[in-house]
Amino acid sequence: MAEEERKIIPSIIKENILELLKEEKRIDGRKLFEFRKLRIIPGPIEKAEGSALVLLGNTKVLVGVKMSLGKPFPDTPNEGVLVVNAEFQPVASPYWELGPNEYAIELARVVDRAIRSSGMVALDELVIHPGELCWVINVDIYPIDDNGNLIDTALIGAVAALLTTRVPEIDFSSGKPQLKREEGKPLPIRDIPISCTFAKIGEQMVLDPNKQEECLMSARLTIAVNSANEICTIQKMKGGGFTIDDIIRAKDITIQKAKDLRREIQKQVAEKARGEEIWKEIREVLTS
Amino acid sequence: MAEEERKIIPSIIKENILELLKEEKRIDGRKLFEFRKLRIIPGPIEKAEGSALVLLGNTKVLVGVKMSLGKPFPDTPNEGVLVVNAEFQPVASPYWELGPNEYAIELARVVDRAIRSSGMVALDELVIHPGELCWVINVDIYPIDDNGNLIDTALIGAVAALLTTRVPEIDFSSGKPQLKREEGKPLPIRDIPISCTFAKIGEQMVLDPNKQEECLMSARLTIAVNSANEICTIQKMKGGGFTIDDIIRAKDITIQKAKDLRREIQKQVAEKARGEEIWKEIREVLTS
Amino acid sequence: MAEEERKIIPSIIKENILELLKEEKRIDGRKLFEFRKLRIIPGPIEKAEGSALVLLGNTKVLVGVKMSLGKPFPDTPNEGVLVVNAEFQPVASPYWELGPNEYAIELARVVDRAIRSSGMVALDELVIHPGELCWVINVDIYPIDDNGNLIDTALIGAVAALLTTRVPEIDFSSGKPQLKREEGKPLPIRDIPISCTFAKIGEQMVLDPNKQEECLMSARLTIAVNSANEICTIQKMKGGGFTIDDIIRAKDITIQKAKDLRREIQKQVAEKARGEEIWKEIREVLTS
Amino acid sequence: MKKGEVQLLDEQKRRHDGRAPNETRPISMKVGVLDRADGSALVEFGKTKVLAAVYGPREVHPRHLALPDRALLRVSYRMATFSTWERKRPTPSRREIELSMVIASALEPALFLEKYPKCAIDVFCLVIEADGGTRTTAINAASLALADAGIPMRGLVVAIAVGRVGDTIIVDLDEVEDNYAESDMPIAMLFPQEEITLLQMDGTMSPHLFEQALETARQVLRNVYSLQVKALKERALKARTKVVL
Amino acid sequence: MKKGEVQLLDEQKRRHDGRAPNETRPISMKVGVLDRADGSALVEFGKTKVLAAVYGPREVHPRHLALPDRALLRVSYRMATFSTWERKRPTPSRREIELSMVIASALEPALFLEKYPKCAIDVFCLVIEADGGTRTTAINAASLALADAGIPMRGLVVAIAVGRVGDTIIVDLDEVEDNYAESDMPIAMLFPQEEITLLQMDGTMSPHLFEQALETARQVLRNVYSLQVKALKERALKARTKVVL
Amino acid sequence: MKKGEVQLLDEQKRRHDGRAPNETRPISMKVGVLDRADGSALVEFGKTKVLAAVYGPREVHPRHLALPDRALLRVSYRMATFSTWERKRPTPSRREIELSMVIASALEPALFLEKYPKCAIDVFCLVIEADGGTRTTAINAASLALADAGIPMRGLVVAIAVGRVGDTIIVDLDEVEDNYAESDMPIAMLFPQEEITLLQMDGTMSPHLFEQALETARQVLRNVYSLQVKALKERALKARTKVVL
Repeated sequence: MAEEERKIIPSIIKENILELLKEEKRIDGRKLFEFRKLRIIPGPIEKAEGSALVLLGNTKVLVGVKMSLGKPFPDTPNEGVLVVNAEFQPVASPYWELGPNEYAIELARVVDRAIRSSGMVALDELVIHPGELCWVINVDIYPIDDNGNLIDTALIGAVAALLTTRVPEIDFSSGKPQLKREEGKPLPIRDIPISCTFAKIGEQMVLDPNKQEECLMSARLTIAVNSANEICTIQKMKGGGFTIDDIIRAKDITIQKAKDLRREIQKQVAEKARGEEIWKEIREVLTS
Repeated sequence: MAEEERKIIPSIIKENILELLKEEKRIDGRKLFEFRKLRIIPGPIEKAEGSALVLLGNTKVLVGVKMSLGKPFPDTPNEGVLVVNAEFQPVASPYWELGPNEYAIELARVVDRAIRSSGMVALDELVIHPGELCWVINVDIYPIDDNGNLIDTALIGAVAALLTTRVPEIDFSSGKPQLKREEGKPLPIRDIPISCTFAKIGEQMVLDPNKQEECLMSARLTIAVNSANEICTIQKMKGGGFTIDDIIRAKDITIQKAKDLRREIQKQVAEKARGEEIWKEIREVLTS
Repeated sequence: MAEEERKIIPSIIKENILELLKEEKRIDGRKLFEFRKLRIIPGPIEKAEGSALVLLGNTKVLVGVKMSLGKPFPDTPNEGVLVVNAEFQPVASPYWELGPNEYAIELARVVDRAIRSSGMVALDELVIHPGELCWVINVDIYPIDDNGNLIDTALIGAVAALLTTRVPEIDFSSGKPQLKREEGKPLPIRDIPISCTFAKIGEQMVLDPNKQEECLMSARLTIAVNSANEICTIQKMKGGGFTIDDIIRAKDITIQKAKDLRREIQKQVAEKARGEEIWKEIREVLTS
Repeated sequence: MKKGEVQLLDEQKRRHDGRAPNETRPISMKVGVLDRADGSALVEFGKTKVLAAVYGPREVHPRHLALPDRALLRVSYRMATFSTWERKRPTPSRREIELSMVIASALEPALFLEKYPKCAIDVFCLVIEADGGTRTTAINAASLALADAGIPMRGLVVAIAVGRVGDTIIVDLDEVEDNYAESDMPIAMLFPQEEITLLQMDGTMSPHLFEQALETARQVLRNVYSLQVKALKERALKARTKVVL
Repeated sequence: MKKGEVQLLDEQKRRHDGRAPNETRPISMKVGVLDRADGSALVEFGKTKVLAAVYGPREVHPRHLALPDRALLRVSYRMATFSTWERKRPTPSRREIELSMVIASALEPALFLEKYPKCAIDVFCLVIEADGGTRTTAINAASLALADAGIPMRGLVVAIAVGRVGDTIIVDLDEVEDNYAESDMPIAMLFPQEEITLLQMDGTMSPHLFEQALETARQVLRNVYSLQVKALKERALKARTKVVL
Repeated sequence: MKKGEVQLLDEQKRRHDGRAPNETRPISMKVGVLDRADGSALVEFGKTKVLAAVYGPREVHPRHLALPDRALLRVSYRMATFSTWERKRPTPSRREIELSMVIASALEPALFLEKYPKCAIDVFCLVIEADGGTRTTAINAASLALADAGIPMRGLVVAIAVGRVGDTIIVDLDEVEDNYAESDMPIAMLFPQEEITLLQMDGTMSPHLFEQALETARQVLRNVYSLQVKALKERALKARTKVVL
């Protein structure tokens, strides 16, 4: 969140939010530890091997996965390569500018760590010739409407896009390996990481902060867990602190929320529409 | 043209230009659809395989062509590579700054399209080993005095430089292919594109606008044609519009002007001086 | 030195410096052509093949040398590659900013020329397969406290780091050449260049200017000599001039100073401490 | 394979996807699709999908870029990395930089920039999927987003590409046609004035066919214009409904 | 080789360099090591060495970056090219950019930024040698350099990494442990408040061990805090000695 | 091939192109060659050709770069991509950045920067063809362009390279000599004061030859100075003629 954005909240709303929080209520009617409504539209981008549009409340993120052939990293000759990148295009927020953005780097690195630490993608199955040729998975995250909590939305988006990803067949006939554009087999998936992001506002903590809450938060904490309920990524940011008790509480809530959220993602991804139907859904969802 | 440059015209001159245009006259005495005087000095740069200094009135552009060996693009394994680039060095204008410039990118891309669409250079004759080794032609455009209509001047410069270009002999004896610096055979040329750039000022259109006219124009239109009088490139720019009739008129004038201009370029390039004589001409031309 | 830095001197100190110089005295008690105290701590960076921390008075520079394998330059197939680079990190000065810095480029290039022109490193002994594989020597200069005369301090640092540099053994067993991390044999050294930097302040010249003197100097002159007392690098900078007599005098002083300074560097490098002792010395030196 | 080497029309002048020469792909236009932008639109021509967001008139940062006598119109056209078969590198290409300028010059005639001195009007176009005609799709999206932002306009800017296969003029080229047709001419017009605000061309076209292409474009653009008007009405209706509720 | 594939603990739970699980490497902290900086420190955890310099509160350039209601805290974390086995390229990596932000967010709770509107406080951390734990070492160095610069602080920010090898929590991981331990959790606390100001984690850890790791970190950080206090006292003593002389 | 390995002087001390050791290449100096620049010059030393343009004194953008007490002198030295046998990449090299600074420091002693506080004087040198001695040719061109711009000057800055082949001092080295001579020493002097404003050296030179080289340079520079004066007179004459007509 850009520094200037902190100022956008009228003080009357600010007071209102703080008052409500004292009674453990939130301005949009949610409970302290309740996510906004999640809607996933899997597979909208035909030219991407995997993709998903995710709406968490009014926060919208589009994620695409491109599969290509490359060289393994020298220190992991027996693994494919996974690269997570986020582009903060100003379509998503009046406070963003064109060009590289350090917040985009942080977002991408946190999503990357959650995917990697959970062992989500079986990278060891994505080597073709050890040390020479492997799959390169580019996960590109484009927020398109920033209404708070981009991290959780982006991780859901990345997870959903990876779940829809197909590994193309390779045609070696010409000497040079070429990708076939027809559908391939699914990407080998071993786990699904789920993150919960908490905002500290005054003495309270809330889950899945909206933009107004982000403007008031003194500190931010993201915890991700794998399906064995092991913690696999943590990221604390912003200029305030947490007590050890805050952290343990956040960890407990994360574990409690993760199971349902993981199931919800799997369900919505499985209900993938086909072709033109996908875009019909998108048009509806974006204008409703 | 940089935005600030619009302001340089004193309003008395502005009024004058507009008044004259109502009577179909121009401030420098030209007719509405008349080019400024063209002077081409071919071959000034000994270390470039091709080069030309072009003066269109007071607008001066220096173009150099460097030939080197490289790899064909994957999608055109049977063609050489042509790269057009423009560098806007501040020698040419008080309004230009060091560093990349979006106007330079536009200029280069329009010149590139005109050369490419006209099929000027026989790129298919410039492959040495299909998919492996080919000629790379770098056409670098350096405006040195911006007095208006850089596009037409730059295209003439690029065309003239390509017409003077020699393809060096290759020495394969050392295993690695090396270029010999002696004169080689001419670059295979199939056509010569000619562009005409029009400025819309008030309700009038003029050909080959000078700098003062550029400062007043609401819109700019460039049309290029090949020697079969087919249109091969169009580019409209600046914040105003054209009627369909404007466009058709501009197309007709372009076809009418192109033949003479093409002949003039060929004539001046053919009259290439030798060695020290070239620079004697340049000194004269630049100080007269 | 950044332009704004000129202003940091209170005018009373400025007057004082100028008055003293008239009597051939300096504000820190030195003679006109006297270096500040030199302290070299060789070998502090275990992961670098060579390194040195150098203090010239309060000016502190850290230099590291990394050895890696690469390709010779096409025009010198029988030589290793030497690359000198300087990073101006803002730890060293309140007037430096993050990012590329033209003063850092100048510093690196002068140090590079002195090392190269003196023939210090036997680059011809650092080729493994001519034209194919050679040693690449990266000399990276990090000023950490800029109290004047970075050039001489950096050259001493680079020389000392190169004198401590070990060439690792290469393990060809895996097909791909790999470096062994154990100590190797010393880098082949043929000479040691020494530079003297002079500041012109008013009509006087002083050797090894401190920061206050640099703020008052109108011009700067660096002369480097090899061990045969041949001049091997000169660099004049800043907006004033020198008379021919100034230059000849500076040359004579450089030759006179170089011998002792070269011996001093060799002596201090030879007295290299081991392991933990090195850092004990550094802690002492930095806090005394 | 090069221009002209693929058969793009069959004997019945049907195109490779079954369209008639002057038939566009299915077009969808949705206005007001984003929450944070002042104005926004999602426009689709077949598989080509572009999202546009508009901000402004607003303050210019850094200040010295502001113009004393009118608003600064800043346009960016960018392709998502996954919008093409080969992943696009995220750093803007020379093509993206040029098209940003060209699109700005297509939109400017519709705006009263002189009414907002020292301000900026910012238009961001993001190509989500690219299947030919991305710049014209972006112009349609930008025009709608500007209107959605409530910025006063002289008219709407409507765009389409026309091209040539042999002697036949085709409209709304898709990616295959973009690559193999003998020419490609994107064109934008301000409506209802029917003033040309963008015109580019690649490939070759005879003077005669060129005039025919301009006329064909004008006919098609009139339809596209009515789609823009319809999309804005839908949006207004929905907005009113929301207010009533 | 991957996480978990190297034996990091022997049967006696000794680590590869002989340390006990909850034992840090030798720590050295020196304050006031640079002349031009307003505050500076050199902190070493074993072979990991970080130099920090602080400037400010001072004017912000360019001016438009200044905040009207508080100081701008700018932190840079950079690794020297020769600090690693493979030479690091001097252009900042994405990792360096992220860690600069994370370190800023670790230091900020200690500062009264609201007292210095329109100013900047600049913290520069240079990793001289990297052998694991560079971000936590940098935070310790930055905390001391801020105090050395005389900038009023709510407390000191103290940092350490804890990690997991099997079911054992280890503290202050070196490079080998960084690479092969099952998890790595850098943590910073503001002392004496014991508020967590940085927390990150890679790898995996069960909820139970996680709580144990937090508690272990707290114990170790109390010691590191006392070392920071001692280093500042040493510095004050020396400064006073200098004045007296 | 390396320094010293090519025979650059024959038995009669003739150079590879037939010149005597202290003979320059043919020199041409033309002033006022560009229309838009405030001052301009084209200077040629043999095949080395440099164009210089000067603007100012003028306003500084961005404003915060302006100096309160004097003009900012900004110099850029750039080589055209086609000026060398191998195409030069257009991004400025480290060499170009250093030489821009060095040339600025050669020109500054000729200028009264203190007379134009808060202004900029901008000097742009473009090497059109490079055949040795580009920085000295650029300085001659810049000096003339400054004078042509009507900027008050203490004198003219005149430049030449001298070098060593064995024990012989040669002047105005061309590219071959640049590559193979044992040393290369570009030098600039302010005339008529004969103050040295640029001095650099590569290669090796004994102290004795060094003094001889300085003296040789001084003699040659006196001639080059007279050529600069002549070029300015020619320009003045032409300007006057134009006015009369």
